[in-house]
Parts: sequence; C-alpha cells; structure tokens
Amino acid sequence: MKPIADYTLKEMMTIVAAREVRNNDIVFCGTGISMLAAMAAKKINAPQSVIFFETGAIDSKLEELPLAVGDPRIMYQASCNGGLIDSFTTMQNPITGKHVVGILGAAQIDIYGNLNSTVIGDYNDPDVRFSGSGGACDVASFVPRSLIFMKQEKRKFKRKLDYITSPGYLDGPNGRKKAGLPKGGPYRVITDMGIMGFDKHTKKMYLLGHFPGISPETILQNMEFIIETSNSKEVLPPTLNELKLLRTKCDPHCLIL
Amino acid sequence: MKPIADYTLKEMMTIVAAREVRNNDIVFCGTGISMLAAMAAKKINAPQSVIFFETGAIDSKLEELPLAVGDPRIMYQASCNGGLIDSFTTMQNPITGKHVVGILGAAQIDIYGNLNSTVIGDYNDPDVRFSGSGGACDVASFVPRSLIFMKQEKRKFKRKLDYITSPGYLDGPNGRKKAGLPKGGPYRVITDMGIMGFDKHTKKMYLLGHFPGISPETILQNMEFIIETSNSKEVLPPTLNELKLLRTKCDPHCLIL
Amino acid sequence: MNTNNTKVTNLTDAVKSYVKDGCHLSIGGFTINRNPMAAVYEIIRQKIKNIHLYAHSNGQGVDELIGSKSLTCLEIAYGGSGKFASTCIRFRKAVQDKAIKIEDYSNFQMALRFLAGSMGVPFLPTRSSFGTDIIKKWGFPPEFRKNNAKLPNKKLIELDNPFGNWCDTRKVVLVPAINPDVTIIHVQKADYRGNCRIHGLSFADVEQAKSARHLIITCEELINDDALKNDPDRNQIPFIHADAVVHVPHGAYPTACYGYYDYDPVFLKEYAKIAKNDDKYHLYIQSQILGTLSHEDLMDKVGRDRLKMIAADKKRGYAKGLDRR
Amino acid sequence: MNTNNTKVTNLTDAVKSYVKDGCHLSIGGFTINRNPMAAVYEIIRQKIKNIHLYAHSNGQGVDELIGSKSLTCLEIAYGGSGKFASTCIRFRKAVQDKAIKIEDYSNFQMALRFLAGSMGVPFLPTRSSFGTDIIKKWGFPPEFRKNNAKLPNKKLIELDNPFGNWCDTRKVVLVPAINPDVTIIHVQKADYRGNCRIHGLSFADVEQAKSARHLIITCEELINDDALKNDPDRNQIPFIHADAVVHVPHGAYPTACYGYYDYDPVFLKEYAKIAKNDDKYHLYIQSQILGTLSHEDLMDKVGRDRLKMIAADKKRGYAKGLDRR
Repeated sequence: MKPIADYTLKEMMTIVAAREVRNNDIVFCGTGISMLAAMAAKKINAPQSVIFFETGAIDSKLEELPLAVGDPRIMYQASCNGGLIDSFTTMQNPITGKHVVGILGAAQIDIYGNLNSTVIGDYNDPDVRFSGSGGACDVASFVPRSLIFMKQEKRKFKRKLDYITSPGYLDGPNGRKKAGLPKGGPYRVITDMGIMGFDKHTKKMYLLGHFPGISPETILQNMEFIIETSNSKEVLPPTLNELKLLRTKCDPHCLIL
Repeated sequence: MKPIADYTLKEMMTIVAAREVRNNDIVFCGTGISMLAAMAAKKINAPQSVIFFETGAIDSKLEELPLAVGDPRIMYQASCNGGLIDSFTTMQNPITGKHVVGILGAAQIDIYGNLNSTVIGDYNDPDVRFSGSGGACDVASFVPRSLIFMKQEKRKFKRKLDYITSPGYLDGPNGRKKAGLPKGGPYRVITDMGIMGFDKHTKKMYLLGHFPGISPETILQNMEFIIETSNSKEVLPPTLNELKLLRTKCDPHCLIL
Repeated sequence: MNTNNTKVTNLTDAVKSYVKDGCHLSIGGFTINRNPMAAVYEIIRQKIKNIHLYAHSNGQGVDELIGSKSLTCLEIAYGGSGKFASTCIRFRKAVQDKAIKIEDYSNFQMALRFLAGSMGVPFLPTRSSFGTDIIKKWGFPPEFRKNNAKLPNKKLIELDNPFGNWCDTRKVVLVPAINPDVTIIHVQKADYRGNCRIHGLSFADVEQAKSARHLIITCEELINDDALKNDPDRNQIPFIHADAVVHVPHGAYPTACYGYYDYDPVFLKEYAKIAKNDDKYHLYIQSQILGTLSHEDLMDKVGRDRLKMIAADKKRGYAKGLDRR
Repeated sequence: MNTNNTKVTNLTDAVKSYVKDGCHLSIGGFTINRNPMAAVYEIIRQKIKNIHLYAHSNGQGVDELIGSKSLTCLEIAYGGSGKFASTCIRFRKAVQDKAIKIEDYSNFQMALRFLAGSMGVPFLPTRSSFGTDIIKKWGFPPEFRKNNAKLPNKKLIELDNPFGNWCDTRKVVLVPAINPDVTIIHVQKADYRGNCRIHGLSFADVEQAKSARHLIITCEELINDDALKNDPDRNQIPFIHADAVVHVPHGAYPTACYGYYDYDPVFLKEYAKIAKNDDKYHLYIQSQILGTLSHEDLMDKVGRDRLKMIAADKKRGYAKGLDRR
C-alpha cells in the first residue's frame, strides 16, 4: 500500500520529527530536512523551543528557509550572533547542554544508533566519501537526546559501520560511560517508513511506529539488522493543520519538500 | 645630595621607564605610574607603541589618565574592546606575545627579578597582605621583556622573597626553562634612585645607571642584596621637552605625579 | 539557566531565590567598573552568610561583601580599587586577621577557570605561573578540598605536554573549572528574556555568566520587547543562560558603568577612609546599607547632584573632566 | 602579525608575499558564507601548489583549491555547500582518488584547534568524540607526522581527568593547536591598519586569524581613517594581528557576505554540475579563473545583473525572495 496521496513521505518525516520536540527544548539542527523539522516544531507544537545553529546563531527569525547552517538567513534577528566556539560549548556545558535536542542525519546507522557520515569502505581507501562529521560528532557526544533522520534502506541500516563518525550507545548499555562520554544518546530514528526508539536497558533500537500503509515487516526487509517490532503502532498521519503550517509557514517555495 | 629641583623623582622614574619603550612595542601596563610611563612613552619616544590593558582594551585614545585598568577611560576609541581572555591570550600567544613589553610593580624583588605582590610573612598567616597577582604573574610568565618599578628600600630588595607572585629568572640562568616557562623575563628595574638591568649570562641584577645626585653606594645601602655596580653611569635627567610632554599631555591634573 | 519567556523580577526576589547561605557565588565587573553593587548591597541587607566567592580582579564588590562578613571563602586574583585602594582595605584586614579562607590565582587563571566552566570542561591549560608560589602554596589544604564536593581536589596541576614539544611547550599548568551556583552581573541593556548587551569591555562577565548554574542580571535599561535582536552582533549573552533580569538604574554605583556613569571618586575616597576603621565601617554598613531599603533609596541618599556629577559624556562614555584627585 | 601603521596592499602582492608553495594555510568562512574566494582564485592564478590546508566546515573555498590541484593535505571537519553540494564534489573525488591526504576532526575540534593556536597553548580539552573512529583512525600516519615539523606528533590524545572526577568528567580528548603560516579571511569592514569588523556570525574566523603567523584580510569596505575605533565593541580583530589588508568588493563571491550580498544560487548550481565532470571542470578553471586577471575582472564577467540579484536587503542582510530552487 502506498502512502495516502495528500502528503508526501518527506512531509510525514518532517512532522513526525517535529512532534518529538518539546517546548523549552533548544533544538540543534543541521541543514536540509533537520532544519525544516526544527522550524516545523516551532510552528506546530513547541512554539517556545529555541532553534540553535552550530555556527553560533540562537533563536534567529527565520523568514526564509536556510539552505546551509552558514546561510545568512540565520543571522537575521538572532538573540546573539556568536561563533562556532560559542555554539559547541553551549552543548558541551552540561547546564545548557541538558536542554539541547540534536537533529541529525547520516549515511549509515547501526543498532546502537552510532552514525557514519564519513566514508563507505576503508577510511584510507574509501569507495565513497561523504562530507565528514561537521558538528554531528560533537552533538551526538554532548546532548541528552537526539533525533536522527535516515532513509530506510538495507545499505544504510548496517550491522557494522564502516566508520563511526558520531557516537550513539557505542557497543551497548555501558558503552558511553566506558568510553568517557557524557550521558545521553540517540532518542528517535525517523525514516521514510517509521520511527524507532532505543530500549532503556539494552540500548538497542526498536520499532516504535510504522507509517500508514507500511508494515513492520517491510521495515525489517529494509534493514541489515533485526529490531524488536512487537510494540509498534501505526503512526498518525499529518493533520491538515500540521500540513498547512509546514507548507505555508516553513517551506512555501519547496526548497526542501 | 638631593635631586635637582626642577623635576620630581616620580617624573624621573616615569621618563626613564618611558625611554625603554620602543616603537612597535605593545605595552602592557597596570595602574598608577606604569600606566603613566606607557602614556609618556607614546608621547615622547615611541609614538607607534601600542598601549594594551589586561582588561582587553587595545590602543585606546587616552584623553584622561585612567586610575585603574578597569577605568572606563580605556574603553574610549579602542581598536577593539575585548575581555580578559582576549588580553592574556594575546600575551600567551608567542606570535603576538613576542612584541609585548610589560610594565610591572611589586612589593618585593630579589636579585633574579622575581616579584612578590601577595604577602609579607607566612602565606597562611600573613603580616601584610597585598592585592595579589592580578595579571602580573601572567605577564611576567609570557612576555620577552618587562620593566619593573620599585621603591629603593632595603625591605623591598630582598635576599629571599616571602612569596613569589611573578616569575623573574627564578633561581638563575636556567631557571625559567627548568620550570617550564617561555623565554623572556625582567629587563629593567626602575627605582627612585637608579635603573638596573640583568646580566645576560648570570641573570643577576646589576646597576645600569644611578640618578643625578645618587651614588651607587647609596643604592646598595638601600638593598638587602649586593649587585654589581662597576659599570653604572649617571642617568640623563629629564629634558625640558620630556617634562613638558609628561606634565601637559599625560597627567595635567597630577593624579599620579 | 532556563528558557522561560520572561525572567523579569525584582532584586529582593532574585537574590532570595538564588543566593543562599553557603552558596558559591561569582560577581562580574573589574576593580572600579561594573561591579553588581545593587545586588551586593541587597545580599548584605538580606544578611546572607557563609558565601564562597569567586572573582578575578574585583574591588568594591568583593570588599563590601568581606566587610559585611558575608564570606567565608574567597578565590581571587586581585583585590584592589586602583588609585582609591591599591589593596582593598577590608579584604586586606580579613586576610591578615584570617577571618576568611583565601585561594590565590593569577588573573588569567581565574578568567580561564570561568572559561573552562562555561565550556563544560574540567580544566584548561596555560603556560602561566611556573616556578611561583601560586602553584606551590595552597590556601585551601587538600583535606578541606576533600570534604567539599563543590571544590576541585587540587588547586593547580602541572602536566607534561602530551604532544611532545608541540608549540615549543614542554609543560602546561592546568587550572580547574569553576561552575558557581550563581553569577551576578550588571550590564547596560538586557531584555525581558535575558539577552544581554554589554557596552565597553566585557571583562570576564560573559564567561562568569555562562559558567553559572543560575544567572542574575541587573541592568541600566530593561528592554521590554525584542529590540536587542535587531542588532545581534552587539549581544554577548543569549537569554538561554539567564534566570532573573532586574531593572536597577545605577546598579553598579559607586563603580562605573560605561556609557552611563563614571565611578564616584567622592564615594570611593570616603569609603577608603571609613574602611580603615572598624567602628566607622560597622556604622557605615548599619546606616548606609542596612539603613536603606533598596538601591533606589540608597541613590536618593547619594543625591541627584552626585549622580549628575558622574553622568557619562555621551561620546566618551565616562564623565569628562570629573574631579578625581 | 606586525604593528606597522598601514598594511593596505593589493591581492597579487598579498598572496605572493605570504602564500608560498608548501605553506600551511587556513581560510575563513563557513559552507556558503564568507569564504575568501577572491584570495582563493588569486592563489589558483598564481599556481601556488602543495598547500597544507586547514578549515572547519568550508565549502566553496576548499573545493576550488582542491579542484585546481593546489593542495596536498587537508585537515577538515566537513566539506559541503549545503543544498548545493551536501558533499563538496571535487573534495569527494580527490579523497576517493587519494589525490590528497586528509585528516578528519569534528567541527568543534577544528574550532578548538584554532582557538588553542590563538591562545598560545599546545592543546585544548573536549569531551567530544570518545568511542568514534575520529579518534581511532588517522589520516596522517605517525611516520608522516614525525617527518613534518609543522605537524603535531599525534592526531588526538585521550587523557584521564587529572582533577579526579571534577565536573563529572572521567576523561577528556586533547586536540592539538594549529598555527597556520597564513590565514586568509574576508570581512565586511577593515581599516588601513587591519582592525576588522565582521557583521553577522564570525564562525571561527577570529580564532583562525589570531592563530596564524601571518594574516591577510580582504574586505568589502576599506576604511582609510580611524572610524572603526568609534565603536570598538563591534570590532573582533585588533590590527596587531594583521599583515595585509586588501580592498576586494564581492571578495566572498559566489559565497555570501552578510549585509552585502547573498550566495549566488545560479553559480553554485552550475558549479555543482561542472564539478562532476573532469573535462568540464578543467575548462572551468582554465577559462573562469586562469582566464580572468583579477576578481574585478571575474565580477565583470559575472555581470551587473547577477550581482544585483544577490544584493542584500539592507534590513535583513540577505537577498529577500532570491530564487534559490
């Protein structure tokens, strides 16, 4: 079954992610759909959340959708135009950092939410090179909660990553602590088919919800590893109001959507 | 013999120190006479020297004499109003730091130019407490050359300091290197009786010059330790022009003089 | 920090909510500039005691908190008010009388300690102070530190450069981070959410603000809309760090506030005289501070003429030609 | 750095004087913003080769220096131009073809490395990247580092917290300082002595500038008097760090310069297409870069209409309603 015609999968993903943002969250976001989700959260369900860019802009007035975290649009009507050091130390500082939710994307993810955005293949002789960490490793290291956008594909949900760019729970429940990382870790994975959480005890990914028209089995077929799906529920599709706000207030020119 | 009537000892000290500043020096100064000397240097012999305050102001337009390094007068027409971190890192950074000359004062000094501005007596049960290091320890640690103002008194030129606040050459020629300090160290000591330098090899203080009317012997009588005086020459008194610039352009209201 | 949408309150409530008996406090400003004096006086009025205070080179604020016996411990680089008191007088007395425990650092080290706290790291490295007694002599002995969870176990640590001789540096001194329970700063402009704009030098106020668990801001001008966001390049502290914003004109008096007023040389000279005498000082605290209800009340007592005398020249930011002898 | 009284020069001479074959260079800006493109193109025109480049998250500048085969080594956190090239295309090609040696850090780590260099310390600590391959996998092997005095002996070091568990931190990652031979930044305003005023976000430009042995500044507006000193709170880099100041309007084009112009989406989309094809790219470098004499010449070629299209709205600082699809 195909998704219902009156919304696209990208819209669904954006809105599902936006719903996970809470009022008073400080939302760290990168480019593309993650930036759109942060904007949507502010318009839809968390008006007091604060958008925060790794480049140092806080609470900018986003009249137009930025196309990069270095876009001049984020410098307009910010609370403060700082620099990279200001931004990352705000996350590293546990006093402010505990309020930050990160929205990330990656090329590959494993069952513990570790991410690869650097290379496919051998690091010193790569088949495919991606952009590299950027601030993703830092966010994933520091913040208590992160949302991860992924395409639901076998080559992306990997048993073993070619390169760990950003730490999830590393090798399991005690992984972060053993390695020296602050508490926290990935919270949700949002794909074009469903949404995953991480088990409180095992720290393994599990299926929280499947999108309308997608079965948990279909999702499993599009992953290299197996996750628990028994408690998955169908995710509510975007409401008319959510869609309206997303389309008219966030990306009217379809730059991302 | 008393100093000649047409200048005061404070004026002499200020001008003798000012003469040691070179064009293109970045002059770090504290409050009081050291600030006045920095201003005098700019008016008299080093117009391109740059005055620089530990509070972060660089090249301020000093229309009036500041009475503290936190005086608002230093914030007017500066190149950049930064903060403490900016200021001290400019000295710690060897690229910029190598151009900085520090002007310092202290309660006690020893033969290697180590300074005490913290306590007389036991640190945990002091007879007299002074202001503490402020930025002096940092300047003395970082910069290649510092000028030190001292009153010529036995209790101030000490064989052994009660507390080392700011490092000079520590215990001799290899002292700074052994301790882990960058190169550099004290360059001149300017008192109300004369001016001292430090021997290139032994790093011990020696008498470079005695003020008009003061004999090297008088200077030795006002120190607890003995220094080499054989090459001391009489220091040229302030010229009329130097005095005029000092009195009219630097401290017309006699706030320090 | 909190992300509430308004943090505007009054000074009594702000101090009562965050400055507790025994708390670890840091105050902004430098020597005779932008000390958060209104808040200092309110702390004295509320008789909050046993404070552990952090400052770098603070003059008036530190001296009055010491003089009013509000402190038990002090970590500081420099206690002085420039020409008015090259060593702060009640500070000197208290250290000599062993009335407070004191730990000495250099100015850069104190600034770095706040920076470390604001950055969320346990320490930062410097090349300052090798061979000095700042490293060798500790004001807080190891047992004292061990019994106080709010203190690092060591004053300073020397570390061999783990990157060999990288940057021509054989070793570094590590300074431990400070995360005060509360920081109080006085700024020129703040908005209702706590965005701050400091004019002139920022000293270490930004680092002190960002390292604190709670931040109280007093300000000359309280901006009730989002106007500060029209020029975000000029704002140094975003609202996410703030807990309380209080409108207190002349809130730094008798120290200076660039662009608004100068330090008051009459007050500072008079204070230096009074501070030298225990009885007179006791009387000063009783009448001048405890005898006034608020900073407004205190400013009324100081009088319009004195405030006019120190009013800043708009162009220069200080009071041109002010008699400072 | 130097403390000369005027540093104004032209781009040809500035690049010739400081950017040498094999030098260690860092360029400012971020993804599609304030890359010092005029200087990058001049480097390509002067055919300076074997450059060791440092950047944090740089897009266009890095990609064109790679595409023109000016680099041998690159240390970077992120090579991308946002929507226009989520991974920079010549960058990707060069890494996959092993045409350059690359060392990966996180963005914060690169920023900290410049900060360490600017502060004059050999390293700074962070709590980022534990357990990742950023720590485990080195692009520059130990032997390579050993034979290169301009590189630290190690990529990153894990250190147990010497202050016990202070700040609830068991261990930290140490990142080594960078002190480039030369840094090039493009700013909105600079004066004849090299005082700089950046509008909007500063990225890591200030740290990159202060960590460098030599600093070249290109600027939209060159101020020939001391007017920038009328508002010192807005200046981020004092002149003592600068070596050369060059007036280059549109010096960041095709990337944006806040308050002056937006990025050029037409150029960036076209570039992304060309960059995918080796022959086309070779032709692009030949005609567009080597075929123009200067940035002014290049801007003439781009044409008045395109520049008008991206001109910034005065209030917003970007080109409102610019077609960016």
